[in-house]
Amino acid sequence: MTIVQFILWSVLKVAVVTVVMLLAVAYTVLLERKLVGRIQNRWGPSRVGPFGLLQPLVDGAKSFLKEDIIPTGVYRPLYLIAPILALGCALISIGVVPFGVPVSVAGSPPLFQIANVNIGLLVILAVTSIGVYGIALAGWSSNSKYSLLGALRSSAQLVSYELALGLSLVGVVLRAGSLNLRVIVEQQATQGMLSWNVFGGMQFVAFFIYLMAAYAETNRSPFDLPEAESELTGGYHTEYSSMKFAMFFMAEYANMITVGCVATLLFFGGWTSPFGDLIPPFENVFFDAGLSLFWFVLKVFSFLFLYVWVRGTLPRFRYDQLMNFGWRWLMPLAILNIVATSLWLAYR
Amino acid sequence: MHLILFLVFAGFCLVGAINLLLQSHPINSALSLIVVMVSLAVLYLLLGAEFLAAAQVIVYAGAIMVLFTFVIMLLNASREERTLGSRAALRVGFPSVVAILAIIATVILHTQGLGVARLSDGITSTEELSAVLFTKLLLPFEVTSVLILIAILGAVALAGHDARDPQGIRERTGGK
Amino acid sequence: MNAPLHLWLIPLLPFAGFLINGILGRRLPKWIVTTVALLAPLAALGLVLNAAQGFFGIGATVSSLPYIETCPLPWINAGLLHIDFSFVLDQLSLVMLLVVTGVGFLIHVYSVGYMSDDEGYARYFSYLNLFLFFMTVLVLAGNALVMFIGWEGVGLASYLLIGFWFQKKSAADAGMKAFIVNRIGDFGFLIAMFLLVANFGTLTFTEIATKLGQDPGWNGGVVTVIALCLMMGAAGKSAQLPLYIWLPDAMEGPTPVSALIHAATMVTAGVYMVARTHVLFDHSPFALSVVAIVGAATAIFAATIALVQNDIKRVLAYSTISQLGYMFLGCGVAAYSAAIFHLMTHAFFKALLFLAAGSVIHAIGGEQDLRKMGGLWKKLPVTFAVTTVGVLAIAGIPPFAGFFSKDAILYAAFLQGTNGKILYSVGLLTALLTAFYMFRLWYMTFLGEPRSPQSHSHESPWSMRGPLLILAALSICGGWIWLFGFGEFLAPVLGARVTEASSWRLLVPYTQYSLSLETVLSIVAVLVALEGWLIADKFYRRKPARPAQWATAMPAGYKLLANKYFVDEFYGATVVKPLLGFSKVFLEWVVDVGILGGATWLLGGIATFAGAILQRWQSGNLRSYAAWLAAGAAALLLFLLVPWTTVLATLPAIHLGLAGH
Amino acid sequence: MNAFFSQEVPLSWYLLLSAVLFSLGVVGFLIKRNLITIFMSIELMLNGVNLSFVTFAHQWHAVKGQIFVFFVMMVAAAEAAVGLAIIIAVFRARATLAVDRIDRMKL
Repeated sequence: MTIVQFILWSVLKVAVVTVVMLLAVAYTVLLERKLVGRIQNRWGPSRVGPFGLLQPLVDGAKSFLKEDIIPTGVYRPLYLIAPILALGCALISIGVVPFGVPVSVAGSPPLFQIANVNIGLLVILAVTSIGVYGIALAGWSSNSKYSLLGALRSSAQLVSYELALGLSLVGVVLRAGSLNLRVIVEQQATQGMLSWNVFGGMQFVAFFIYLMAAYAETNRSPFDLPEAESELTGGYHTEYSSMKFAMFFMAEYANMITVGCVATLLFFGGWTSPFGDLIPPFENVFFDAGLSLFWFVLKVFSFLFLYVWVRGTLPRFRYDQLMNFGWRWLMPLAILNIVATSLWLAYR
Repeated sequence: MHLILFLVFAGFCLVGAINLLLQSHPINSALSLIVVMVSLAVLYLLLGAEFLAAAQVIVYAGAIMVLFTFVIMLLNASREERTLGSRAALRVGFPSVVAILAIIATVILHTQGLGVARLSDGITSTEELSAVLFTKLLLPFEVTSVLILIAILGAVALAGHDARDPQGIRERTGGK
Repeated sequence: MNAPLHLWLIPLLPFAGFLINGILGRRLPKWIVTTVALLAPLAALGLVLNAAQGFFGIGATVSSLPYIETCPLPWINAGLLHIDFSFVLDQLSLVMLLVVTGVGFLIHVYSVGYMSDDEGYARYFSYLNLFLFFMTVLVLAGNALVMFIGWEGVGLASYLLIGFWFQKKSAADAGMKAFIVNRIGDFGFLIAMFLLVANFGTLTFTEIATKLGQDPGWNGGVVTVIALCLMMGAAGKSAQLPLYIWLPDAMEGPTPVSALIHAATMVTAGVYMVARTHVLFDHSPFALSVVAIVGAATAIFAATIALVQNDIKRVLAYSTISQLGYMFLGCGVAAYSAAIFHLMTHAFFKALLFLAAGSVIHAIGGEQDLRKMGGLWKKLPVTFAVTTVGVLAIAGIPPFAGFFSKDAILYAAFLQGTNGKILYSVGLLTALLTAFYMFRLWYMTFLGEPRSPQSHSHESPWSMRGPLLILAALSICGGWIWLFGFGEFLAPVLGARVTEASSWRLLVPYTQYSLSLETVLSIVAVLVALEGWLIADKFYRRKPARPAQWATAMPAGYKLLANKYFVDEFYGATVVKPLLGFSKVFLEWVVDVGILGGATWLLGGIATFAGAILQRWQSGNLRSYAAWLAAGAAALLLFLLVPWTTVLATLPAIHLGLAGH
Repeated sequence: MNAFFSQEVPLSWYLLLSAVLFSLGVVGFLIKRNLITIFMSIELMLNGVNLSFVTFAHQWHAVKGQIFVFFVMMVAAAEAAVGLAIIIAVFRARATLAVDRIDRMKL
């Protein structure tokens, strides 16, 4: 493999993943609107295209075409950088996520993953932690009290729940003995659903913590305090409009997808079949690869479904309840989980 | 490839550090510093310290600098004032910095036997690191954790409002 | 069979009283202060009596004297010098202890009444207890160093008590004067101790005596020097010429203090010390004669001054000096037992006289001038009676105590050859003067017409009258023990001298041979005393104008006496003034302002100058600190990382290279 | 291709970079007038030193150099927490962040 090939392959993978990711974001929005509509006993978008399937494209076009307003009082450099930062971070972390079995064609590097990194999990955490800046800077540079309050809330919430999130993953890492996402998945691949971390790996508590923390990290209901419309008229992106607002919007959904991916990889066996060896492999590279991709997307989709379901069902927390929950319950619980897992692993 | 990456990210580092000095608004300086830190994380990766690279981003960029920006926002720090300060000190300070840099650079350039870094060089895995950290250096590690706990308590005590004076009335009225 | 006597408790109990009253006294109710203050000397007295009972009483528990108690821990262990903290009880210290604790206790009781209205009640008693502590340590001391502790301690207590009313400048000054003059004497004591250590290698009295006895070569020379130094210390403490000047001023203290410290006990410490170290004096006839001459001179010198004093306490003070002179005279003629005997009787009657004077002063509202008294006998009958006893005792009228002791001393002096005769005559003259000025005091105070309105004068409370009566009884009977062999009792410690064996021991039949001489001398002494009384009677009762006539007839003499021979002025002119001048000119201007002040100004200037420069560093400006920090780091790096030896080695080469171009 | 991947960078370059970063941190300390920025300069110095630690760890193939950096990071985190709390306290007392105005040596 020459250097030119390497670069070409890399660019190709990045391009494909980005496009797919953006499409996924767009259709996640549609999924949410549809689902929430059904939960609220209405139709949701249904006019544009069949079943409203073209709605996301129209939305995107609308965002692009709207007048781009930059309020006079804002601190321009940061006001412009912030949404890019937010979306950028959200998209980057997908770079280390493996989507399926490692296959390569014509001497290419492994498909279904942009970069196989030893410390993939840490990279995701690191990029997520950088994502805070997008929100914080957006709120601050807007020079608006609602934005600032939203941003402060958001920063505090993200920093707080990042701890619980990171700690909840330690049990999984302990079990796998590696930070490589592929290794973690393969370690769960022996007996199908039974060997998944969330079941056989005894990490259900960790999963619960992860789920809570992930909702908070993505500013999703019931932890969507930073953009609580009734209190903050939209939160940190109050002063944003058109494409820049759309970028925050996309960043949020991209984060949701990433979080779903990580949950799938860490707790639900990644791209492996839930039935283990009950369904024998097809002995066909492309078919197996497609099947693994199918399982992965299915699992991620179910997570997104859960996200929307929760959003349509649960009311929002109060801010102090949110902080209390994070520091007083999730954190100690995560630490206890680490201790219990360590003991279990040591005396198994 | 290594050379290119090094040059790019070392450049980022230097530009970020110089920008830190040139910017008059603290938040810009903070962002420059974040650039420096992330670039340094890449350099760590190049040197085979992958765990440190992640830790650099998580701890420095993700925690410490968030704290900085947080404080900048909280105090609403604006552009720095053009105060005079101590001219004499600057007259002493800059030659000293130049001297320090000159000495260190001379020493580094005259040191024999320094190796080279390649992409194919071995990477220090997280297991190796933790094997040493949690066996030989367990006590320092625990002490560090205690240190951080104390730091948290100290920070709360210093920055938190007086429990008997939740509205800060005493502070505003000069303790009366 | 030696049962422990717990001698260490004797000093310790007053010390405990001192601590309690000194620390807590202000906050304790008065009756507790009183109880503590009285219990301490009473318990000490009880212990002393117990010890005495251990020797002489029925069922004696201690068979032999001296009885030594040593602190089990070594005190000073320096090279060859070993000094223990030891207490010794022998006949001498027993007598002294009885006097100190007995009279001390009586004066404590008296003070309860006398000081009852004073603000510093607790302070007063804590000082008094402190004095008792040091005095008993002094008396019990088994070696010179322990004695020195007590010696200095009683000086301290004396200083504190003289200056008890420190708000009064004269009292504070008197305290300092006493302290400073005592220091001169202590200086002698210290040198004597150094010499003792250097020559004998020990400070223990018994060991010194043993070493002196072993080697007959110890005569004169060093021993004389040591003895003279000791004499100097004794003169300071016991107010002998030329160091007596502090004692009259010490009357600024409360009267019971004058009675206890400056009449009965502390001032006799010098006599006690000479008696304690008498072996040294015995080996140095010269020192002994110095003691005798100083004693006799002091006796007559102070007596002449006392003739014309008008302050009742000053008369008594000079009389004390005079009587102390008697004691030294006794020591000087090696009649140590007689000296100690006189010490004891003197303690009784002088304490009595002081306390009675205090009673008078107390009664007439603080007046001390004899010329403003008179006719008090009706109003103060008890005081009058006991004063009469005291005056008779000090004048030497038989059978009062003073007669026996004074007679013993005079007799011992008479037997001392030619010098003895002179000393005897001086003593006799002093006795005449003593009788005169004491009866003068007596007449002026109690008899005649009242010379000032004293409508409110009244007799003292019983707490004051009780001790007076007891002391009066002792003044009457105290002398009789001479007849029962007091000299023989002390002989094991002080050595028996044939010449001392007094024929007045009527109960002892074998001393008939010198009966006639001693009887004659006694009769002479009594006649002299009566003559003194008669003169006083004539001057102050029958012809009251006579003293003034005499004074105008001999203005120079009177002035000389009234101004106490101008000794204070003499000292002022010869010692104090030059010293002050020296201090002023040399110490103040040259040393203080010039050298010390200059140095201080210089240092201060350097500090200020440096501060002015360094101050710019401590600007509080963070960035300048950082700059200096960077400079320091640069310097450190230069020092550590630059290979200086190579650089220095190459420098000349570079230079040469340049020169080559 | 191989040549491209096996390009070498002398470690002295890394060390030089670390020295320069450190010096820039010192310069920042000297010229910046805002307390928070000065604090950032300190972090910059720490980072410069960390880089040299990692470089030496690479040179000697020793893990301890990296562990040192790890500890430095932890201490830096503690230091940042306390330092920023102090800055907040100073700001409350003085209502300014200009170091040249905070020269009373007391709050």
